[in-house]
Amino acid sequence: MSKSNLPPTQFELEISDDLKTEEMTLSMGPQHPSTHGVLQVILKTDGEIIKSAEPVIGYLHRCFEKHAENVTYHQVIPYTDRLDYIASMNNNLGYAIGLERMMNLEVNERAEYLRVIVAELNRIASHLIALGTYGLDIGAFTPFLYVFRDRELILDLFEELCGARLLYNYIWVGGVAYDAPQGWIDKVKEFTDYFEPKIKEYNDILTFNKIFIERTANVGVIPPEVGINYGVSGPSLRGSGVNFDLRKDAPYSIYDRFDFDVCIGKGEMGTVGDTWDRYWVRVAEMFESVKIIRQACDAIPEGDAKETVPRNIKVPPGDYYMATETPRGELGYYIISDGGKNPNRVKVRSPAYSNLSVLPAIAPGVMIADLVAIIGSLDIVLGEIDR
Amino acid sequence: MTAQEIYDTLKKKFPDTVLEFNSEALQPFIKLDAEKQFYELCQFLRDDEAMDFDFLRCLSGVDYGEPLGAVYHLFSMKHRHEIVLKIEVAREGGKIPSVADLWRTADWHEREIFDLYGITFTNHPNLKRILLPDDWEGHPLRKDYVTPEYYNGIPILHPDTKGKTNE
Amino acid sequence: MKEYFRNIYQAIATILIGMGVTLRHLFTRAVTIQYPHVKRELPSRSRQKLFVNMDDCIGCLQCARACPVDCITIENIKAGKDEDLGVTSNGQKKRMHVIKFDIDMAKCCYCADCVFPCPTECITMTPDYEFATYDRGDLLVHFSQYSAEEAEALRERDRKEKAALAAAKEAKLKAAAQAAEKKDKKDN
Amino acid sequence: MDATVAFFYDLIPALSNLPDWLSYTIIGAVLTVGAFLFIAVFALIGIWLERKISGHMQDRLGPMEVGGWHGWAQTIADTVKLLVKEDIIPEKADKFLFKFAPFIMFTASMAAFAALPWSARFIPANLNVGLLYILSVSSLVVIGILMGGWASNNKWSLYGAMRSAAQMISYEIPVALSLIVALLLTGSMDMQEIVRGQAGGIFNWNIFGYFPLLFIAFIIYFIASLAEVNRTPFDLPEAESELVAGFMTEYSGMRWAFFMLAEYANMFVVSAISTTVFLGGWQPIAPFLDFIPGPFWFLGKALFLVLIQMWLRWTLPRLRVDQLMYTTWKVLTPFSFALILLVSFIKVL
Repeated sequence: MSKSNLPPTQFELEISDDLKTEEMTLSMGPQHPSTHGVLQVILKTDGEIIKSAEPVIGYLHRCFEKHAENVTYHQVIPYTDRLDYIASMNNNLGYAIGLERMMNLEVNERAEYLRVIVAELNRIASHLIALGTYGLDIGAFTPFLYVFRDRELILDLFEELCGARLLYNYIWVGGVAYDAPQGWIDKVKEFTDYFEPKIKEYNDILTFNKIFIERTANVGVIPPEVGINYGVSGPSLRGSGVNFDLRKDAPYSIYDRFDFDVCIGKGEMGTVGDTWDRYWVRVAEMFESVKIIRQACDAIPEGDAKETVPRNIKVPPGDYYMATETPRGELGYYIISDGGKNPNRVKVRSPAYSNLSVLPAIAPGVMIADLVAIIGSLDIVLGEIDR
Repeated sequence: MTAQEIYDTLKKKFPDTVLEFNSEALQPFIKLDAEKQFYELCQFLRDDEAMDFDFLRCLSGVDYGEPLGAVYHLFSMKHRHEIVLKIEVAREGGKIPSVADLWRTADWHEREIFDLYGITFTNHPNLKRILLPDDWEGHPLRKDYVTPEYYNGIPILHPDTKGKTNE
Repeated sequence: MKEYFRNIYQAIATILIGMGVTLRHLFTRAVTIQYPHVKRELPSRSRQKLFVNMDDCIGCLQCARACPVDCITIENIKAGKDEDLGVTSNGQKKRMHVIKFDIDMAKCCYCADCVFPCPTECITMTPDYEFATYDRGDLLVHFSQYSAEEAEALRERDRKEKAALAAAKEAKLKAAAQAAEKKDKKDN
Repeated sequence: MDATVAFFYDLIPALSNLPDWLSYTIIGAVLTVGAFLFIAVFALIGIWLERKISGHMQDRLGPMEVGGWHGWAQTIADTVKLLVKEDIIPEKADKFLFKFAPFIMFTASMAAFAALPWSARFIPANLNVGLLYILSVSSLVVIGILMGGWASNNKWSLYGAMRSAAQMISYEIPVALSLIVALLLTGSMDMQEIVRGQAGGIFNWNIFGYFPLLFIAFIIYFIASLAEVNRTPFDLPEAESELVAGFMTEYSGMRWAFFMLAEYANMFVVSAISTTVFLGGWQPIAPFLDFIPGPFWFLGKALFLVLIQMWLRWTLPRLRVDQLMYTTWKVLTPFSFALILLVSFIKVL
């Protein structure tokens, strides 16, 4: 594609002139089983084939940014949990690191390791949901419950660590809220040993199932230029073969110490950048996360994780854009401080927001069933889109 | 390219547009004038081989007190460099040329800024509210925004329900 | 043609593999528990219902200030000079009558931000998660140990004290003003 | 009908003293009520089984509360709930068709029960074109779905209806063709005749005749019949992740329950047909097991196939519409044609 920005279509319809057809407008959502929340997509369809799709968002708007201006820096953290409620740890992390960089704060070594461990565990948990719900969108129900079975174990670990299963409020500015309890690190290791073989089971039942491949390969192809132009990031962009992972490209926390690969889509089952590739990137990333967790568990030092947590957060005036790699892509916090107790502005560049915006470009020409697959493969969380 | 080099190039090419460069800040930024050749500058940033800013990371609206503003965080996938552009516009009737056809990300982000700050983006293909309902009044992220009491007859402010349920 | 038969073969093979997985799981133990009959022991850090040990509360308002959703309401009355309210378990002297300490669990976001700043560790999150009610009002938990009459009496006392204080202050001001006036006159 | 009447006269000799019209009516009524009861009970058990099987396949337990032992009364409780539920008809719906659709579907699937051979002596209607009869009645189901989907005045329902019309009509063809393969062997469309031809143990069943030709025919029939009854991977008319609930979106309460009944009745019917045609019907698995009555074998085999249908449902994802059409026209139909050719060729030899 040249740099003109016409939305590409999958294939053009060939309808003879004398055939009288009529477009149908169809409102998919906000109450629909596979819009992953309260997303509405206004579809113009010709039979089962989609002519145009326009996402309508905002049904879950909770004024995060306005809230953030009215509470103190620390009190924003519980609110960040609620952005992407599937991967709260990663949301905490970006905000905390952003403020730490503004305050020029060193973070305790043990806390850094704990942060990486929980962030990667949460990445696995989030990708598991992505896998499961994607299977559900395609029509396979059973893998959905298998991934929940394994995600539960991660949540159990989190509950033991910080007491919450979903909205953790764990990563604080300057450290973490709780040190790991006795034996927790060993349990994490145990989990990685248990979990790795399970991925093969998902592959058996879903990933390499012929029907699943037929449904997902060559569907919803995002060419890399289009993906970048639309601001797609994370696994959705890597599925298109773009090597862009903030953990490698702009290492934050201590990600530069670990040995892991960036997974990109190679078009093994179809075209590069199709929904299967995006799905497969997530599966492969779980292996990488396991790798990181293992290394972190081996290298974690003793110490007091709360040592460097400041009593009062005083942020010097200025602004900073902190981007981290969450399971969904580049999560950016643009924080402006005026030196006061409350942030002057916290803008969230949510990955799913930009990822979803690519939908009108890739939806035309596919069938309704494929649209469901595309939305599923973008792995959106409406809490984050609507903020 | 470093921010300094980018600034030098831009200053040479668009002397009117580029107002100020700040390399002291944590993330160096270039202040631009929205009214003069802003769109052309963005096009140059995207299409020039040495610049090649193909990824608009973030586009945020800001309320600077008196003026409103927009901040562009650009990134180049090829060269892996980044730059921050800042724009200030008047509080009432502020206009910024839309870059939605350069970076499609800007489409939704500009709509969001229009929605929450009320900055108009000229030449935007579909400038309407995105997060709030279409008939919402006011732009909530402005610092001087006062929350209305009712929206279509629905009370917005939560009645103080301490001790009792809402009857 | 080769492709066609390979597709068919693959379809059948992968379907059989998938069926093998589900068949294996048909005979493995379920991982779920029968909730109301079987209950899981929650870890001690579990963040569920808030509990306040009022014997230790000194009414410092730290928790109320830390709360991001303002679900804690505290009302304090200063203790009189000759009143001894005792000490907390970690030895701090109690200086306040905490006549009102309400937590609205319906608003609570379970972030545990209130737990950390407490100087006497009297506010804690307990692993008790079964507190569903039919009336939202029942989620408002009153922790204060003062009865309504006692609280009202203390409030009355406080009002009187404040009034007395204000009166004294006013009298003092007046006296000062008079003195100044006198001085002015003298100077003139 | 004669065989059935004789069967009943044997059972209750008093009936033969009544005038013919009365005894025939009584027998007919009894059979109808019996079929209805059977469908209802089968649906109850089937839904319960489905829940339990899916539960255990997914590492959970399924319903455990109502009724005590493994929640056996759960579906009964659900039925009671459905019966007392408010009857909602969308305002803009075509009320007559909307009300009528579930019953058409149910009647069509129930009518197929008339020609199922339960044992050597008991078959409600012993038609000499029994198979043809079943095939033609069960294809009426699509009319019920189409009516329901159209009358709901809901776009999702309409999509479901259109999909099901296309799907069922297409899949009639491989169903019929694969049955023809077996018919070539038996040389009769009479259900009892087909079953009798398979006497003498498991290796005389049609499925092993001309091995593996009829085995493949059986597989083709089984796959196509899945599409006939809208089961995964061919559950496109319902497709809950795409079309909400397809043609059933607007239905609730009793009418919805009738759709459900019809679905399970259909599952049983197609399984019963494959049992009859391929798996030896009421014939025992080995001749010395003759003492176990025919209905046991018949039901057992049919239930086994129903279980496989459930197993598949909880394993597989769903196909897309065009892939569904691909499967029928480009895979199943050519294969069954090839089988017919081969079998007739061998027969001629």
